[in-house]
Amino acid sequence: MTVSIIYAMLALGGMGLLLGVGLGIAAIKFKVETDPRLPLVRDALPGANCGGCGFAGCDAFADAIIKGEAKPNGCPVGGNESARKIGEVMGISVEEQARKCAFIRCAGCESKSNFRYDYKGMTSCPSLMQLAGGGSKACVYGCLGGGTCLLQCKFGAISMVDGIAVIDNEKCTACGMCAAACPKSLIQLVPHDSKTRVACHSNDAGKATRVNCKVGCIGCKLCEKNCKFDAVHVKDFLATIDYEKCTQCGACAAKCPSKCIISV
Amino acid sequence: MQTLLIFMSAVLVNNFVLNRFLGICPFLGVSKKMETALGMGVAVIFVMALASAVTYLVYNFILVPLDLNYLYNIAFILIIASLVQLVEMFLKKFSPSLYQALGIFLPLITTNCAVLGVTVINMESQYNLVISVVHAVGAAIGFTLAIVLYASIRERIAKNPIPAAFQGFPIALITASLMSIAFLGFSGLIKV
Amino acid sequence: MREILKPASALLIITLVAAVCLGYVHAITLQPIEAQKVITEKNAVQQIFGDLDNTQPVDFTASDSDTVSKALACSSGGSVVGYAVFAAPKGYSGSIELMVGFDTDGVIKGLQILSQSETPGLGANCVNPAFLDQFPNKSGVLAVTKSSPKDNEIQAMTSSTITTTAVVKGVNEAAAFFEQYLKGR
Amino acid sequence: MNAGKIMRNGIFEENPIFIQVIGMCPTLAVTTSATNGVGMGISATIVLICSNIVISLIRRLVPDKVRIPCYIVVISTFVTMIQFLLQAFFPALNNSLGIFIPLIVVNCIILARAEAFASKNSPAAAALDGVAMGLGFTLALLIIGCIRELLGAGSVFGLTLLPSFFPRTIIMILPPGAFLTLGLLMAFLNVMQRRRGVTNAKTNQDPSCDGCAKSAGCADCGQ
Repeated sequence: MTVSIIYAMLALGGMGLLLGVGLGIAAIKFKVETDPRLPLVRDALPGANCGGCGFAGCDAFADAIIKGEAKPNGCPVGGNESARKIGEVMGISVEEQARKCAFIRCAGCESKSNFRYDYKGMTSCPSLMQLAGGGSKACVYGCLGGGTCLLQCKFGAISMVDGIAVIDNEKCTACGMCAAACPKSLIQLVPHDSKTRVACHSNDAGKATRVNCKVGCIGCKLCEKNCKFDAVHVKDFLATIDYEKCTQCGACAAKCPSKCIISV
Repeated sequence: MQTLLIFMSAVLVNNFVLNRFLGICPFLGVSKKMETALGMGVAVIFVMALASAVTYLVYNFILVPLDLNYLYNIAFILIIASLVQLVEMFLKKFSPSLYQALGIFLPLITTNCAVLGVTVINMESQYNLVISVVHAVGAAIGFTLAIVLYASIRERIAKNPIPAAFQGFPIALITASLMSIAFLGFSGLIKV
Repeated sequence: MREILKPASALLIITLVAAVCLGYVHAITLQPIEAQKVITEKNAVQQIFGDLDNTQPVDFTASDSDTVSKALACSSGGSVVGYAVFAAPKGYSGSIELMVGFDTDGVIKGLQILSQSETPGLGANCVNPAFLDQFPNKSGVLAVTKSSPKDNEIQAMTSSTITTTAVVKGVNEAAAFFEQYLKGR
Repeated sequence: MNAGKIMRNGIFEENPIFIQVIGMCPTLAVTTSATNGVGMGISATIVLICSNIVISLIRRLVPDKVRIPCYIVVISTFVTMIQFLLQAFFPALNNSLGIFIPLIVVNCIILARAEAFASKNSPAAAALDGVAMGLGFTLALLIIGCIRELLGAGSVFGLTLLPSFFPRTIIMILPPGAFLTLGLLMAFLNVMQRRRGVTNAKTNQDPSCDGCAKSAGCADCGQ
């Protein structure tokens, strides 16, 4: 009886010892020297792992900051407050970074735009894109109202109003998840305090846009003529605002015949 | 020919996750994104192949000669746990992003029923060294196939409107049941 | 160096303690498990042949079939009434130990499952009489069908054909063994 | 944590099956009938209690590097010992519970509870947590077992309830049925929780941090 117990002890004990030593050696050989500042930088970040900074998550971004591959103010969600904290931890000066927010360049809600056909069924933007003509809306560039951006937004800043998505300026932390998810790439990060914005993204000719949508940009260039600061330019029948030059005077919005330039 | 049959049956017919019910915890947990699912699959292939080789040697050259067959359970699980710990340290050192993505589910590979299951089945079916490694790799590829397919479906689900009560695990489980029905279709394929 | 010693010694101690516990428990339970095995075998034989006065093992050279492990000649009232052949085919998740009772001219009198580790609820149903009662009064090579069984066929259990085929393979090998060694004894 | 909290934790707040979603392998494989479910639940509870106590006893001696191998050796020793004792001295019990014991070794709940709870609390609390988690596990298995057996074989605990003309959906006994039953049960739980005002986030959107096996070093929970 005792012989089999001794054999058992030898076999199991031997294995235990061997593996224990192996793990001990491996722990030393594979030691990952973690930078002491990493947890500090990591705590300064909001931790939403949203990917707005372009890295796989807050840890990857913190790692990149420590290695100097990324600027501390790269986190749109944390904004200046986390950039300042990281600056203290890293002991480097951090220049202020203007707060941004996302904006959907389409105001063609159901009451204001025409539809080629009436569609009832799966309502997610990627599936709506598969429909004939890229969606049931007459305007090919317009927002389909599928709500995929709404599902992606972790901060509850997006809501559906009369069939299209609308972003709440205050709640939006400019993490960029909605911009990545939108199949029509309508969503653009604009300065938070910019009041006048072009709520259209259509490159169709004026005549076609007028048929498709009551609030579409028809490329009449009135805004460009009336802007004293050369901030508005029309290219391919679509007005775009240069937010550095724009002084929010609102002259273009007043002149726009189809009320396409809105003031938030 | 026999080894090919065993390999194919491990991958498709009695697929370890959808048919033999082994390795469900990581299957449900890690399959939110495709890269992590693939990373998990590769880690499981590596651990299973190594584990089945080592356990075969230990069983036939240490336990059987000393007439300690009853210790197979504890010996196998000790080896698997240490192997997984080694893989964990290896990943932490050489690919931190994958380690970050797998995170919690690496220790769960240790208790992963699939890894221990394959070693016990190899022992019970008295496969020799080559066949047991082939069977293990087949089982691991079956696991990876299932988890990657599953992850691709779950990524699409995240983009579509799901009733509130079903979000998260309920819809994931229902998807898994549909996939399991699909894999049932393979059951008549090979008579092993 | 100390850092290697600490984990190694901890693992060593724990595995040693585990080895001692397991070794001891295994040692004290070895006899009772053997005894249990004999009891289940006797019950199985008793169930098929009714009470017998004695059963002596049949000596035979290692037959070609790897599943047949041993055979008993059962006699009551002085004459041999039948033979109990033990086989252990490989099932879905482990081997299935079964015992087939033949009368003197090779017709199956009964089948008993001694031990199995099939999936509970599916393969494990092979111990139920509903499946076992299909075997008595059949002889020759049996086959498995999913539909209504003819005389030499066994109805497969729902969704566990692998277990059914394994049991039928064991029975066929026992029958072949019977033909080869026990016929006309 | 006081006793009431642990008990409620084990059965409702952090039920291992419905909330933490661990221990899936035996759950889906075994619950083909209510008796199997209860059998598995009881044998798992016994092992869980013993291993929780021993692990919380040795929690300070074990260095962190070999934490998982040591715990797993303890669990596996218990399982093998119980298997032998059952085979030798309790043949009747062995016939009903015997086939479940090897399945317990691959049960994630035991290591998860050992890591998450037993390695941080006193033996008494760990034992109580073992009882609570065991009960939660058995309860969940019982519910799933009843549903699957009722729909699959028209009976519960072996007593046929459904009249014979009612069709038996064999798929419920097969693996797909297991996934489906669990998924629908969890959805039903979400509806119930939603009525009581607990949002989805707490229930089973992601494995809750304090219940999960390695919450210390995990990025999601950020502890």
